[in-house]
Parts: sequence; C-alpha cells; structure tokens
Amino acid sequence: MLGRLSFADIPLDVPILVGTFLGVAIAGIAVLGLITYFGKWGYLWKEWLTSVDHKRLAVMYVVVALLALVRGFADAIMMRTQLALAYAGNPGYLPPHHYDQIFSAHGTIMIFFMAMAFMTALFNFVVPLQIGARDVAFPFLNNLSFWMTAVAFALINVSLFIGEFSQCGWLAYPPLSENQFSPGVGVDYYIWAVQISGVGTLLTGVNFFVTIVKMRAPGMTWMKIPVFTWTAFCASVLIMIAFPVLTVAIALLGLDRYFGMHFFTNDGGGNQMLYLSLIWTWGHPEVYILVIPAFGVFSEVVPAFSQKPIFGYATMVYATCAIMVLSFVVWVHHFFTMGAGADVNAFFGIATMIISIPTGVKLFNWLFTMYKGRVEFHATMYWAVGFMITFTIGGMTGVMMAIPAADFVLHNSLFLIAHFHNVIIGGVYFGYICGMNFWFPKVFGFKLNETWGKRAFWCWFVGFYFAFVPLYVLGFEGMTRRLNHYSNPAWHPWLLIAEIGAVMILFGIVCQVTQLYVSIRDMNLAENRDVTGDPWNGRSLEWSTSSPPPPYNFAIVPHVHEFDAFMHDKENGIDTRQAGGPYQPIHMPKNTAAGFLVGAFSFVLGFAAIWYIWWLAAIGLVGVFATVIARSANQDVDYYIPAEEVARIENEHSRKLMAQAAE
Amino acid sequence: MRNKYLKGAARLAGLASVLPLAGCDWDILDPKGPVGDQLKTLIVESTVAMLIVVVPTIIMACYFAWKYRESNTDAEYLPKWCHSNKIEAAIWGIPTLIIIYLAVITYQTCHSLDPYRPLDAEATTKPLEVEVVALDWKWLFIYPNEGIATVNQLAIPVNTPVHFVITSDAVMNSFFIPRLGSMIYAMAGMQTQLHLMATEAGDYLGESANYSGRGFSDMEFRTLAMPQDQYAAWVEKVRSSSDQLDDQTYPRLAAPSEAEPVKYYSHVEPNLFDQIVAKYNNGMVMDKSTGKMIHVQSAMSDMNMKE
Amino acid sequence: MAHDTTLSDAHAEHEHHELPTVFGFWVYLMTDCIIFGSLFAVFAVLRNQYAGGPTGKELFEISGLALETALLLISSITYGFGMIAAHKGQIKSVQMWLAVTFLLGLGFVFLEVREFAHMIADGAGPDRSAFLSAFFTLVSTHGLHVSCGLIWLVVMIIQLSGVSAINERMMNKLTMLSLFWHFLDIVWICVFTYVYLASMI
Amino acid sequence: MSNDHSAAHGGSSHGNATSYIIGFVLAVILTAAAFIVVMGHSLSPSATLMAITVLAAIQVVVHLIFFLHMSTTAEQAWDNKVFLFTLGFVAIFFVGTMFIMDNTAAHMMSR
Repeated sequence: MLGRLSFADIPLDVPILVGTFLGVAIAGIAVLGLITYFGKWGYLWKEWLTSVDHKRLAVMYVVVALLALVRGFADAIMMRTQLALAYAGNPGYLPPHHYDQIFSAHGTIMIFFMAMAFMTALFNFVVPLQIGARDVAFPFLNNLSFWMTAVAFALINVSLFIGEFSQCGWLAYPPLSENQFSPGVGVDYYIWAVQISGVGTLLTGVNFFVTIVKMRAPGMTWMKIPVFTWTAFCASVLIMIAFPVLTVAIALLGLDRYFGMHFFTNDGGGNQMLYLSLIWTWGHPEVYILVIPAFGVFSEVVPAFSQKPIFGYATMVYATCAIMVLSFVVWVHHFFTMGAGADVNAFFGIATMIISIPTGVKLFNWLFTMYKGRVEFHATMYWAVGFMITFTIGGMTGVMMAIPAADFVLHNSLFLIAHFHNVIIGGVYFGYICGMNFWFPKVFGFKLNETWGKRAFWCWFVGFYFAFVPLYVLGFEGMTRRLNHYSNPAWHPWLLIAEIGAVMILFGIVCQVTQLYVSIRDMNLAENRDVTGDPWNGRSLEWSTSSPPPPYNFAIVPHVHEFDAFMHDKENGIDTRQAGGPYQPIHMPKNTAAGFLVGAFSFVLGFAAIWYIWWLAAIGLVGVFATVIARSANQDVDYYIPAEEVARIENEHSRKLMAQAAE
Repeated sequence: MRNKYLKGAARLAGLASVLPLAGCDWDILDPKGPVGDQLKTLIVESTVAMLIVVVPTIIMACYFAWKYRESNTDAEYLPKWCHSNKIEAAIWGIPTLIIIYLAVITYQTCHSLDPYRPLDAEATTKPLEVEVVALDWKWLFIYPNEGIATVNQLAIPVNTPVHFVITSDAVMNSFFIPRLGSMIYAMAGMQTQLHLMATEAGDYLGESANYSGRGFSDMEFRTLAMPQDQYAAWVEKVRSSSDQLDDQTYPRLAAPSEAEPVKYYSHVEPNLFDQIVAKYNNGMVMDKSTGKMIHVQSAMSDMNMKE
Repeated sequence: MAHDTTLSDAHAEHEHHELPTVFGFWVYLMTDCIIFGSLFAVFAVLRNQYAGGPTGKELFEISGLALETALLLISSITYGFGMIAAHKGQIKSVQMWLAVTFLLGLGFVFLEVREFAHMIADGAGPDRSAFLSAFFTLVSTHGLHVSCGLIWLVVMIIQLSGVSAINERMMNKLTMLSLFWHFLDIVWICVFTYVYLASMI
Repeated sequence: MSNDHSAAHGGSSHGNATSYIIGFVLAVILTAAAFIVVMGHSLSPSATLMAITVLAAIQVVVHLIFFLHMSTTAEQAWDNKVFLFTLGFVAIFFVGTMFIMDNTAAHMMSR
C-alpha cells in the first residue's frame, strides 16, 4: 500500500533533523495560524496563489528563492563547520551519510531553487515592464511554471524528514547514482525534484522568448531593447536549448534506476562518460543562464547610478549574444581529466577561453559607464562595484582551469570550488541582490533601507574573500572537494579561516533580513515612499509607471522612440504615460487555480514514484492530465477592466505626480 | 563608506601578498617531478599573462568609482558620452591578444602534457609498469612485471618514469598524486593511462579526486618515492608477504570497506587487471599490441566477483 | 506591424488578436526537437553495445516497420484534410477527419506495442543491453508523443461537438495539434531511417 | 499583429488539398525508395547509409513545406529562425557528442 515507505524512514534518530523538523513545524504552524487569525486565506488564494499577474508571480518567486537561500546556506555553514572540526582523527559532528546529503542538497538547492528562482523573479518583474507589455505571452503558463518550481522545492525539503536525499553530489554522476551503488530513495528525490522544476524552467524560457519576440511596444526595435531584456532573451534561448538535454539526461538515469536499463551502468554496455557529456551540455549553458541576467542587472544599475547612458550599447548586445552561442561548444571543460585525447581537450579549452573576451568587454563597458559620470553610492551600486572586482578574479581563475593541462591538477580540487563560488556569488548572487535593491521600490512602492543594505554588502563582500580565498590555497595544497574529514594538518588553519568567512556571510544574511524588516517598518516615511514611480531617475520604460504598477502595467501602451526610451521622453518633454487618455477597456487574463492543481498533482506523482506507491502515482498523473484538459475546455479565461476604472487609477497617479512636483 | 572601501581593498591586497610567500610548500606549486614542474610553469605563466588585464581592471573599478563619485564635482561629467571607437578597439583587442597567447600555450601543453604521452625520459629509461584499480574505497596497485600487488601504498623508484594503466572495479574515481602532477579518471570497463615520474625521494599523498561515496574521505594512499636500491628491498619485502591475490581473495578485497590498511600481496594472478576490465566488456579486452578485442579467460564468474 | 496586439486588445472584440499562441507552440516543439536530438545522439553512441544480446539486424522486421510507417504517413494527410475542412468551417467534416486520424494513430501505437511485447517476450527487453535501452527509449518516446496526440485528438473531437462555429481559440488548438502531429511524422522519418533501416543494412 | 488568427501558420499558407496530395505522393515515393534501397542490398553498406540519409533529408524538407507549410514569407521569419537555430544546436550537439565519445572510447581501449 505504501510502497517502500515505512515508519523507519523517518529519521527520528538524528537530533539535527528532529530539531529542524520541530523548528519548521512550529514556524509553519505559526504562519498558518497568523493567516487564519487575520482571515487572509481568501485573499492569499484569490490574489496571490492563483494569480497570473507577472508582478505577483515575481514576488512569489523571490519568496521561494529566499527560502532556498536560507536552506542552502544552512547546508553550507554546516559543511564548513564540519571541515573546521574534522581533522587528525576527529570525525567531526556529521557522519558521511549525513554530510554527503548536505553537500548534494546544497548544490542542487542553490542552483535550481535559489539562483533559478531568483532569476525568474527578475525576468517576471522587469521584462514585461521594460518592453511596454501588459503581461507575458502566456500568463497561465507563467503561473504553472511557478508552481512546478515551488512544489519541486517542497519535494526536496520533504526528503529531510521522510527518507533521505541523494548522496551523489549535485549532478549525481553515475555509476554512483545507479541502483547498484545508491539503492535508497535519495537519488529518486533528486531526479523528481530536478525534473519537475525543469519543466517549470523550460516553460519560463519559452514564455519569455515569445514575449520578447512578439510583444514589444511599438517602436522598440531590436537595437532599442534595454540590456536587461536582451540578457533575459539570451538566457531564455539558452534555457530552451539546454533544459531539454537535462531532462533527457536525468530521465535516462531514472530509466536505469526504475527499469534496470543500461544507459550509464558499469555493465550491460552502459557508458557513464555519456552522462557526463549530456549533463554538462546542459550544465555549462546553465551557468551562463544564471550569470547573463546578472550582467543585465548591472547594465541597468551602473548607468542609472552613474547618471550616464551605458557605454557601448551595441557592443554589449553583441558580446551577450557571443557568450550565448559560445556556451554551447565548451562543455568538455568540465571533464578534461576523463581521458579524452589532446585534440578534443585543446578544442574545448580554447573555445572556453574565447568566452572570456566578450565577458571582459562587458566588464570594461561597465567601467567606462562610470568613467566621467556622477557615481551615486547607493547600496545597489556597492553590489555592482563589488561584483566588478570579485568577478574579475573569478574569471581569471576560470581561464586557468580552461587550460586542460592546468586543469589536470586543479580539477575537482577546492580550487574549483573557490572558482565557481567566485563567479556564482560574486557574479550571480551580487547581481540578483543588486537587482532586488534596484527594483524593490518599483515592486512595493517604497525603498529598501540603505544602511542595512550597505552592511549586508560589506559582510558578504569581506566574508566571501575570507571564505573562498583559503579554498584557492587548499586547492594548491592538493585538497579535493567533498571530503568529510582529512588527516593533513596543513589544511586545517585555512579551513578555520574559511569558517570565519562563512560566519561573516551569515551576518550578511542577517543584515539582509534586518534590511527587509527595517524597510517594511519604515515604509511610510516620506523619504522611503516612492510616489513618482521613478526613484532613481531611471532610463527604461518600467520607471514610467506608478510604483507598484497597476495590474495592466500601461493604460496606454507607450511608443518607443529611442534606446533608453523613458529617459528620451523625459529629456524631450514627452509624456510616456499619455496621461488623460482617452482610455479604453483593457483585456486581462483571469486568475486560475489550474497551475496550482497541476503543481500539486505533480508533487503527488513525484512523491509516490519515489516511494514506489504506484496507485498514488497513477492518481497524480491522471490529475495532471485531467487538469490540463479541463483548463483547455474552460472558456471563461479573461475579463475586461472598464475604461472608467483605468481612468480612475491613472488620474489618481497623475494627481500624486503633480502633488510631488509642486513640493 | 569610502574609507571602508579602501579598507576592503587593503585587506585584499594583504591577503594577495601572503599568497606567493606561503606558496613555496604547497603541493601543486612545489612539485617533485617533471610533469608537475611543467604544470607549475604553465600555471604561473598563464596567471601572469592574465594579470596584465586583471590588475588594471580591478584598479580601474576602484579608481573610476572613487574619482567619479557624485560628491567630487571637480571631476569631468559627460552625461551623454557613451561611445568611443578607440576604447572599443582596446577592450576587444587586448583581451584577444592575451587569449591568442593562451590558446597557443594551451594547444602546446595539451599535447606535451597529454597523460597518454610517454615522458621524454622513457626514451632512455624503461618505465615501471603499474596497474591501478580503484575499488570501494581503496586503491589496488598491481606490478605486473614483478608479480606483486599492494593496497593503498605505491612505491616507485626515483628518476624512473612510471606508466600507470588505470581502471575501476566500482564507481568513477580519479587517480591523483598532487606532488607529481596530472590526475585522470578511473572508470569500470575502461583503461586510462598516465605517465608520471618522481625526481625526489619522499612520501607523497595520493588520493581520489572524484567523489565516490561513503568511504571516499579515507580513500588515500601513500606514494613512496625511493632510491632504486631501497625500491628493490621494498619489492622483496612485498614478496615475503604471506598473502596472495587470486580469484579467491580478490572478491573479498573488492567488497566495500573503509579506511583500509596497507596490504602486500606476494603473488598476483597474471591477467587479473585484464579480467577486471573485461568483466564489464562482455569478457573482451583490447590487446595492447594489435589493437584487436580478444576474449579474456577468467576463472571468476564475471559479474559476481565482488560478492 | 508586429506589435499591435496589446494596443488592439483594447478594441472590444473578444477572440480576435489572441496572444502569439501558435508561435509559442512552435517554439515549444523546437525544445521537443532537442529532446529527440539528444535521444538520437544517445542511440548513436550506444548503437553497438549489444552486451552479448541480440542486434538490430536480428530483431527488426521490415514488414511491421513498413506498415507502421504507412499508417503514420496516411494519418498525416487525413489530418491535413481535417485542417482544410476547419478553414472552411465544416465542423462535422473536421470531426470525421480527426476520427480517421485517431484510428490510424491508434493502429500505429498498437503495432508498436505489439512489436515491443514480442521483443520483451523473446528476452530482448530494454534491460538486456545498452543498445536495447537506447532503442526502446527513443522509439517509445516517439510512441508516447503519438499517444498524447491521440488523447488530444479525442479532446478536440469532443470539444468540437459542443460548438456551432470554429472560433479563434479552437482554430489555434487545431493548428497546434496539426504542427504536433506533422512534427511527429518528421521524427518518425528519422527513426525509421536511423534506427531501423540503418541497422538492417 | 500579423499572425492574426492561426498565427504564422495560418492565413494564406494553411495549404489546400492539392498541396497535401503532392506532399503525400512525394513522401510515399521517398519512403518506398528508402525501403527498397535497404531491402535490395544492391549498394555497399556505406553507400546505402548515404542513400537513405539523403532520402530522409529530402523527405523532412517535403514534410516541412507541404505539411507544416513552412515558407520564407516575412511573417514566418521568426519561425524559420527558431527552427534553423534549433537545427544548428542539434548538429553541434550530435557531432560534438560523437566526437568526444568516439575519441574517449579509442583512448580507453574499450569496445
């Protein structure tokens, strides 16, 4: 009846997990209790969970991303603490069974649920506003994508308390991840979580690709598109190309495990090297999927706070596209040491290095955007400058590892770990947090607190160097990744420094939480309120709407005359909003529960399949199909906002603008 | 705030200056053999080449941000300036030149440091043949010409090239001796090769660089590089062991175990390595001289060797 | 003008100027194309890994293959006639052609399942060797797509029976199914050429 | 928006009975030719492979034109771009994978 699930699979003997479970349970009950107490269930369901509004979905994505950040960071600091303790015969406090799950979960969660969710949040919020659209091309699919991501994240967290998670690293290399060597449910949790979130991501990619190609405001030709939207476009293309390959790789691994097939097994003619090739065909573009939008954020932030247009817009666009195309032909650099011949390695090594040229060009473009500008040091700008310094170092170590011969001693060492955290934290994370600080007033109508933002930055920035420079050193000292304990005393001091760095980063996260708290507390202070919708003297169309924007974004779709459309209008005295109308009724999609239901059934399907509860899996699968078919038969999917309502909202905003101007 | 900026930069610089000083005894930067030497040179050369761009970039990032800060109204402000062909040419051109240089050395070193390529020393000195098998979770070293085998201890004579042939009888691992140079993966049913040489006697760490499961952290071995006479004595010591490795004892060794102590085997069944490879290849293994696939005679019933 | 959608939405006409649904579906199909491309690459890598088991030459029968191909090819043109009828607004005729397409597709799936059942009964199942794993996965992924197409056809036939005229949304759905069905045909060309015929040489 | 009712695949290019029949006849001929080439055993194995590859390629184009109604009209520009880009990637991926896997197999003295 319950497949292989039994009471013994609940890890009551692990105090850390029981404590975590109690903490999560108490917090969960408290949140649910508060919602009930304030009678907000209906509001939550009608206005948020079933919403197809890209702005609301963006907020929900950020919530998922921040939860994932907390979970992923808890894993990280546990690992650092283990390694600070476990040397010279001391086993530390985490046995391999537990430790191996933690590093596997850390990687999986940070990439799939922290970084990807945060990126999707930024796409969702910014892209439609920047291109002057009322929503994305497929609002329902957008909601569905969110729920696929959210339930996949839930599934991965269920593995904490029911059964176990994968102990095979974040990419689950076979044959270790095959049934023969990992017979438990851990790898199955991994497979289902990644597959379900992968569907969501793929739909997001398709959605934003179509949105950017087909729904731009009149006049916005390709070379007038804001840089962030360009990067969203390139990342969407990469998603559409790379994620199907991930789906195939993980599906084949699943077939090996569920049906005894021989794709990647040791025996039966299977080929484990093929898995490496497939997974990295996705994995390399994946890091560009993450970092290219971060580049886009900096391309918006640096001009805004340098009070100057971006330097070399065309170069920026070409460089982004070049990176996008080149990222398809470099995947072997993740396994130079597998034993391929010199020519294969040389080809992929050189292709990898070539990517550093357009990347370097972008960096210089940001530098020359600051050059002869007026640089305002908002917290947002701190993250941007911190990025330029940190990412440059990460890029350099990346090129070092791109030389196959050098990689023969650096591969899989802590040098590698230091390198990719250098680009993922210094590039992706700094970028997304920078973007959050930048667009926060647009989302909520008030600014984030500057002081706490700067404190958070300094903790992260300095903490990063303390945490990861020692890992570069340890790589040179021959320490490999994923060790649970070690005997070499020379490694220990460096790992202690890294632990200090991790604690600093913890303070950074605490500062960020405080920043959110303080900002919400002080949201009604006059200096924090964003009345005009344009707090930073912005350049692109999203700043022409009110903050937060009305559900329909633009009452009258703006006409784009020039790159930096809003700045152009401001300088030439053109009213982008065309205030005063005449307004017409606006056609909008209705909220729907279908996305939530498909997500819920997918969760049931995944959970049941992990535990071999086949009858429940069948219910989940039928549920998914039934919901989709029912949705396709539903004729009641849209409504109109009457012209009077539009006029009322718009006139209200105009009144506020005039009041502000009069002050 | 700006002072903090400088402080951060100073901290960075402090850390950076420590790096080369402390680096003198780091395994990778203090190699004990020709492969490691060349790799070290390569790493240093490429790093210096990249620093030509990286250092100015970081300086510019700090300097521009500082110089053109809003409060510095003396600095020139060009609110419309956003294009310069000269700068564009430089920012495309200089990195391109450096990458061309790096591409050339990449191509050269890919071939000169190819793990499969015999070392130059092998032209004059006959290499020592060692067959390596990665097991769950220990390393088995077979010396086919000596007819002996060891677990978790690799002895090699100094100044003699060593030719490793590497496979796995479990999951994927990576064979790595940081002091000597390159690593390479060990995979079941496949044979990778590696040529290394120690020029200095010593006791070096050897490890698996690819995570392989529960016992991975203890999957270490010692590499004893010793003068020729000591090496000969070591071989005799192994030969005097009472243990033998054959189809009875191998399955017990291959069964998963953690933190396995060093073991010596005075005798090894002659084609044990080929049998281990062949059991994942339907009983076939490639004949090294002819390149043809041949069937390996095996007393062990293939897939059940471990149990 | 490619950008008028959002503007003209304001004009009260309900169904006209839908969002770029069909283009979106085409883009989705391209991602599906990459899935098949990956599976073909996997098959190409593992094509000779028989692990002592049977080879393609021993397993595949050309007569069954010819029949499957014929069914799928004919179903393509019957769907095409359905589309022509749809553009003329003849609902009954559309339903009839969709039903014919459905039967042909069902025949295809039936033959494929029968072929698989025979192979598994003969000990040549997907767990026999890497070659067979790759074969079964590639061919049954196509088969599963066809099966989804069959479900979709049924849904369309039912939905069409409730309407008096083919509106914008319905036409979009028919067009998307058309793309899907013809796309599967193209995949099948590659399957019968590279998986079956190439192993029979 | 130009792709009004049935988007880029609608409008004038949704095909008529004649075009479907032409496509069908061509497809039947090409399929039959491929089967005959293989069953006849008249060509060498590599020539046979080459022949069926060419036949398959032609048939794919026939299907694209007559059944999927791809054309070079302006409103289909993006459909074609996406299609060609996808083909390009699949080609890179396929060739790259074969290049790597063949190379490693040769180096590792297996299979």
